[in-house]
Amino acid sequence: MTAGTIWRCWLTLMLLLAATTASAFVPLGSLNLPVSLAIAVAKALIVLIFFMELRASRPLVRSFAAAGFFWLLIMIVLTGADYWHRNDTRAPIDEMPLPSR
Amino acid sequence: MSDRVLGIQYSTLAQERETVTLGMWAFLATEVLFFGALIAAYLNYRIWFGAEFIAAASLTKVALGTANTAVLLTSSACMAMAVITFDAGSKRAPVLWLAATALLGLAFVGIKGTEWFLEYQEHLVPALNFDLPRYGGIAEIFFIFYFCATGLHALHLLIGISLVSWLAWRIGTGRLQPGGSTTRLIGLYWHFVDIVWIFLFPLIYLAGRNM
Amino acid sequence: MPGLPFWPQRASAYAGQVDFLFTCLLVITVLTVGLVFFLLFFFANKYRHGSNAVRHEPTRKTWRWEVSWTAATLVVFVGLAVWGASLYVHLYNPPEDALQIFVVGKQWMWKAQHPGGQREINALHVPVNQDVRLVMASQDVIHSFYIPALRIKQDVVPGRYETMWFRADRVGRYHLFCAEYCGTDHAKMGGWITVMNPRDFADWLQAQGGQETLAAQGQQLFHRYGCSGCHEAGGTVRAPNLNGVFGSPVPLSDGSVVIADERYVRDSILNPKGQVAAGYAPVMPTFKGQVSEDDLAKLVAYIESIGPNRSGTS
Amino acid sequence: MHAPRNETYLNATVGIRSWLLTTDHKRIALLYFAGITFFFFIGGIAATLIRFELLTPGPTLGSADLYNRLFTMHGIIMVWFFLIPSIPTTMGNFILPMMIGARDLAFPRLNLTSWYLYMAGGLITLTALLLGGVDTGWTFYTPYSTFYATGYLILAVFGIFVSGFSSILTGLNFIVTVHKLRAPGMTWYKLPVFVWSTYATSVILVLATPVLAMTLLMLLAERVLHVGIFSPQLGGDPILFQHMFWFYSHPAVYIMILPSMGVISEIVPVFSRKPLFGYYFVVWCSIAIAVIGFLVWGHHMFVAGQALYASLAFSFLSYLVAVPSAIKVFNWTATMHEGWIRFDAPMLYAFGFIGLFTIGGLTGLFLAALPIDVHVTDTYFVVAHFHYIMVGGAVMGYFAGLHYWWPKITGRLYPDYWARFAAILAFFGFNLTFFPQFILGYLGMPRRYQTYPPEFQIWHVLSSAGASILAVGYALPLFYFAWSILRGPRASANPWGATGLEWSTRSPPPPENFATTPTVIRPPYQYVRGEPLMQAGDV
Repeated sequence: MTAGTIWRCWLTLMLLLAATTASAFVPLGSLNLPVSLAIAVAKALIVLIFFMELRASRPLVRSFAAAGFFWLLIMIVLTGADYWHRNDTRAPIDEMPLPSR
Repeated sequence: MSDRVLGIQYSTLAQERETVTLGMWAFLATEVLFFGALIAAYLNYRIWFGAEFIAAASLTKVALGTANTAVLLTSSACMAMAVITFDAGSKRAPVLWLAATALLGLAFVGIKGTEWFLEYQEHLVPALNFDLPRYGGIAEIFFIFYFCATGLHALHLLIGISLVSWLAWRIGTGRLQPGGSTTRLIGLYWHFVDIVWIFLFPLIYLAGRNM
Repeated sequence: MPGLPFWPQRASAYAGQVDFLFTCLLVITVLTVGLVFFLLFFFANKYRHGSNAVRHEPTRKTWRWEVSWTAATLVVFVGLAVWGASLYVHLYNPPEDALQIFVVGKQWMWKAQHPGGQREINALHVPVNQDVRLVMASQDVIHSFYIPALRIKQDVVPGRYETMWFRADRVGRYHLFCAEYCGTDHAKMGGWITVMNPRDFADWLQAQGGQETLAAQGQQLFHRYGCSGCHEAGGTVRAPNLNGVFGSPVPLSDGSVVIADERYVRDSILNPKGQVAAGYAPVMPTFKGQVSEDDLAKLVAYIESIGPNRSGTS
Repeated sequence: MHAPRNETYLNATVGIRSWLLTTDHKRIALLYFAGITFFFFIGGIAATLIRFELLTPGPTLGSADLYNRLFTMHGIIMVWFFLIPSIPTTMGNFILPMMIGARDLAFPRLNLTSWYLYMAGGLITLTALLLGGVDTGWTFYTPYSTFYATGYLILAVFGIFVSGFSSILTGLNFIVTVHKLRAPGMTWYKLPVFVWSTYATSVILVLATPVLAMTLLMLLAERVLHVGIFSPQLGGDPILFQHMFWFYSHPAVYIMILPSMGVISEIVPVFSRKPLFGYYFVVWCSIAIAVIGFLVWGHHMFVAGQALYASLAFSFLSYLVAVPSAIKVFNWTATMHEGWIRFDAPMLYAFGFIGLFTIGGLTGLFLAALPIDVHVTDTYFVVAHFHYIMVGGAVMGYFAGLHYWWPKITGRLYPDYWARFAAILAFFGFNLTFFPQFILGYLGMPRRYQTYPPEFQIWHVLSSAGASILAVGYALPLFYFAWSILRGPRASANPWGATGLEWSTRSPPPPENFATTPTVIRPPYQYVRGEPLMQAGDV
C-alpha cells in the first residue's frame, strides 16, 4: 500500500460519497435504498481491501473479514423472509391502556 | 513490540504478529455483528413501516451527515498514511498523520454533537422531549435507532481517538519501534469504525430525500 | 378420565390428522432409539474387554455406511417436513363463511364476543360441525389461545389481529389455556371450550340475553360517530354511499382497485387518507384514537350487513 | 526451562495472588470450575423447588409470583452461567492447549479477563435474582418484560450482557489458538475431535453473542427510557425482539451441545480401544451444525405470528440441521463395533449421553414438524425435549469429561465403583424426571404453570420423584471427587491408555505443559489390536 494508492482510494471514496448523496435526491422510488446500499458496499470494499490491506493478507485473514459480514447477511435475509411476507392487519393500539409504571 | 519479551506461547515474532492480527479481525467480526444487529432491526422496520419511517428520516440533516462522512473517510486515509510511514521507519511523519486522524475524529464528533443539539432543540430526542404528533410512535422508533446507532458509533470513535493519541505519544517519545503490529491493529480498528459509518450514513440520512 | 391419561381428547378431524403425523413420528423415533439402544447393548456385550469375539482390522473406507445413513435420514426428514407443511398450510386459509367470534385477551382473562353480541369471559361456546373463525387481539402483552383437544394454538400479539379457525366435530367440554407467559396469573388465564349441537347452541345464544346483533349495534355507532352524516343519501359532504360496497371491488384515486374486505374497511376508518376511493376528495378525518376495538368490530359488521346480501352470519 | 521433577502447575506458585492474577490456562480452567459448580448448584436448588411446587395441582410452596421468579432464575442461571460456559471454559481451557501441543492460549491475559467478566456478570445477575428476582422467564419476551414486568430485570439483563463478553473473548481466544499455536506436525486432520467441536463452538460464541449483546441493550433502552422499539403501545413490533433473541439463543443451544459431542467423541474410541468411526464425517458434522445452526431460529416462533413463508422455510431448515447430529450418533455407535469395550465411569456417562441425546434429538423432529409444533410448543413437550438435550446431553457430557480428564487435572484417581453408580443413578433419575413430561406435553399441559388441571398430577408426581433421584446422582460426584483430591491414589500420565497429546505429559502437568514441544506424527485414536499408538510418538 503506497501513498499513491491511498490518495487514489480517498478520491474514489469522495466521488462515491457525492454520488450516493446525489442519488438520494433523484426520485427512484423503491430503488433508492438498494442504490445507496450498493454504493455503501463499494465504499466499504475499498476501505477493506486497500486501507485494511486485505489485498495483501493471507486467505485466512480474508475469510475472517468476510465471516462477520456473511453472518450479518444471514440475519438480514432470514428476518426479511418474515417481514417481507407478513401482511397482517394492525389493530388499534390506542385502546390499550399503558401501565403507569 | 520487538523489545518486549515474546510470550511463552509464541515461538517466533512472525507467529505473534499473525496471531495478533487474526485476533483483531475476529474481534472486528464480533463488532460487525454487534452493529449489524441494530442495522438489521432498522432494515426490518424500514421494510415494514416504510412510509412513516422515511418521513421521519427526512428530518435528519443530510448536509451535516455528508460532511461528516467526508471527514471520517479522510481520517481513514490519514490513518493509512500513518501506518505506511511508520513502517517506512520515519518518526515525525506518522505522528503528524496520527494527529491529523485524531483531529478529524474530533471534528466528526463535533459535527455530530451540533447535530444532536439541533435535534434536541427540534424536540426530536426520544424519551427526553420527543413530540412529533404528525407521525405517532413510528417516527420515535426511527429516532431511537438514530440515537442508538450514532451514539454507539460516537463512543467507538472516542475510543479510537484515544487509542490514536496514545499511539502518537508512544511513537513520538520513541517508546514504540517499527516492526511490531500495534499501529496496524489500531489502524484496522479505526477503519472498521469508518466502515460502520459508511453503512449508517445512507440508512439514516439518505432515506426520503425525494419525497 | 379413568386410568392414566396417556392421550389427549380429540375433538376435530384436524386433530386426528395431527395425531396421525405424531404417531408416525413416534414410530420412527421408537425404531431409531430401539436400534441405537440395541446396538449399544449388543456391542457392549459382544465386544466387551475380556471377550474373545472376532475383531477384524478397522475398516478404512467408511463411505458406504456414511452415505447410506445420511441419505436415509435426509429422505425421511424431507418427507416429514413436507407432510407437516401441508397440514400447516391448511390452518392458514380459513373457510369464507365461518362463524366469526371476536376474542380479546387481556391480563389474565379471555373475553369472547359472538356476532349476536353475546359475551363470555374465559369460556367459549361453539356449535359442533361448523367452521368457527376466531379473530383475536390482545390488549396488553402476548397471550396464546390454546385448545389442546383441537391441537391448535395461536399467539395473540398486541397491536395486530390474529386469526385462527377450527371445526369441532365432537360435543363436549375441553380445556382452554393461555400458552404464552403473560404474568402473575398466567396459569389461571384459562377455562373451557364447550362444543354444543346446534339446537343447544341456539338456545344458549338466546339464553344469553338477546342483545341486538353486532350489526345492529354497529348501525347505532354508524350514526353516533357521524358516519351517516356523509355516507348516507343527502349528506352534507360528497362521500361514497356504503350500501352494497362490502366485498365488491372499489376503484381507488391512485388508479388501483381493491376489494372492500374487513381490512379495507378497518384501514379506511383508522387511516382514511391511505386508500381514497376514486373521484372523492380525501377529506374524511381519521378516527384513530376515538373508535375502540369493540366498536370497530361492530362498525365492520354493520357495513358487512348492508353489503350485497351475504348469507346471514349476523 | 525444564520444570523440576515434581513441579506441577498447582504448586509452581502459591498464594491467592498467584491464582487470582494467573495467566496459566490450567489455573484459569480451575477458577472456572469453581464458578461453574457454584452456579450449577444454585440453578439446581431452583429446579428442586420447582419440582416440589409442582407436586400438587394447587399452589404448594407459595404464590404464583414466587413460582414465576423460581423458573426464571432456574432458566437464566442454568443457560447463561452453567450450560454455555461449562465445557468450553473448563475442559476447553485446560485440555485444548495441551491437545494441540501449545504452552498456553494465544491471549492469556484476555483469558483471565474472560473469567473476571464471567464472575462479574454472574454476581450481578445473582444479586438481581436474590434481591427480588425477575418474573419474565429466561426469554424476556416484550412487551411484558419492558412495560409490565416488575422485578430487577435491568440488573439481571445487565449481568447477562457483561457475561456475554466473557463468551466472546473465550471463543476468540480458542479460534486464534487453534489456527496459530498448533505443535509442529499437528495438521487440521490430526486434531482430536474435541478440538474441532470446541473450535465450532467458538465460531458460534464469537458470531452469535454480539447479537445477544445488542438485543439486550435495546431491551434495556426500551425499559429504562420507556421508548417503543418492541412494544406495540408505542409503535414497535414484539416479534422483532423474538427474531433477534432467537438468532442468538438457538445457536446458543448448539454452544451447549457441541462441546459434549466433542467429549463423547474422545471417550468412545478410548474405551472401545478402536479408532473413531468416520473421523472426517464427525469433524465436518460439527462444523455443519455450527453453520446451519444459524439458519433455524424461526422454529421457536411458528405460532408467534410469523409469516407463513418464513415458518415453512424455518421448518425445512430445522430438519436439515438434525441430519449432522444423526450422523454423529451413528458414528459413535459404529465405533464400538468390534472394539474392546471397557465400562469405566466416563464410558458409562458416554453411553448415557448417546442414549439420551438420541431421544432428545429425535423429539426435536416432532417440534420441527409445523402442525405438531403448533400443538406442543410452550407445553411440557418442549420442556422435556430441551432438557433431554441439555441435561441428558450437555450435563451428561460434562460429567463424562470431568471423570475422563480428572486424573490429568488433579493427578489423582477417584473410586470407580462409586462413579459408575453415580452415572447409572443419574441416568435412571433423569429418565424418570423427564420422560413423563413428554406425555404431559402432548396432553397439553402448558409450561410455566404453577397450578394445573388435576388429571396431570400423576405425571408431575412421577417427575418430581425422578428429580430427587437425579439430584442425588449429581450430588454424589461432589463427595468422591473431594475424597479423590484428599486421599485418592496418584494417577499415572496415561491412566486410560489414550493417545492424545495431553496424555503424553505428566499429570498434573507442569506449568508449560510439555518439557519440550512435542512433534505430532499420527492422527488421533490410533489403536492396533487394542494397543494405543501415541500421537506424539513413543514419549
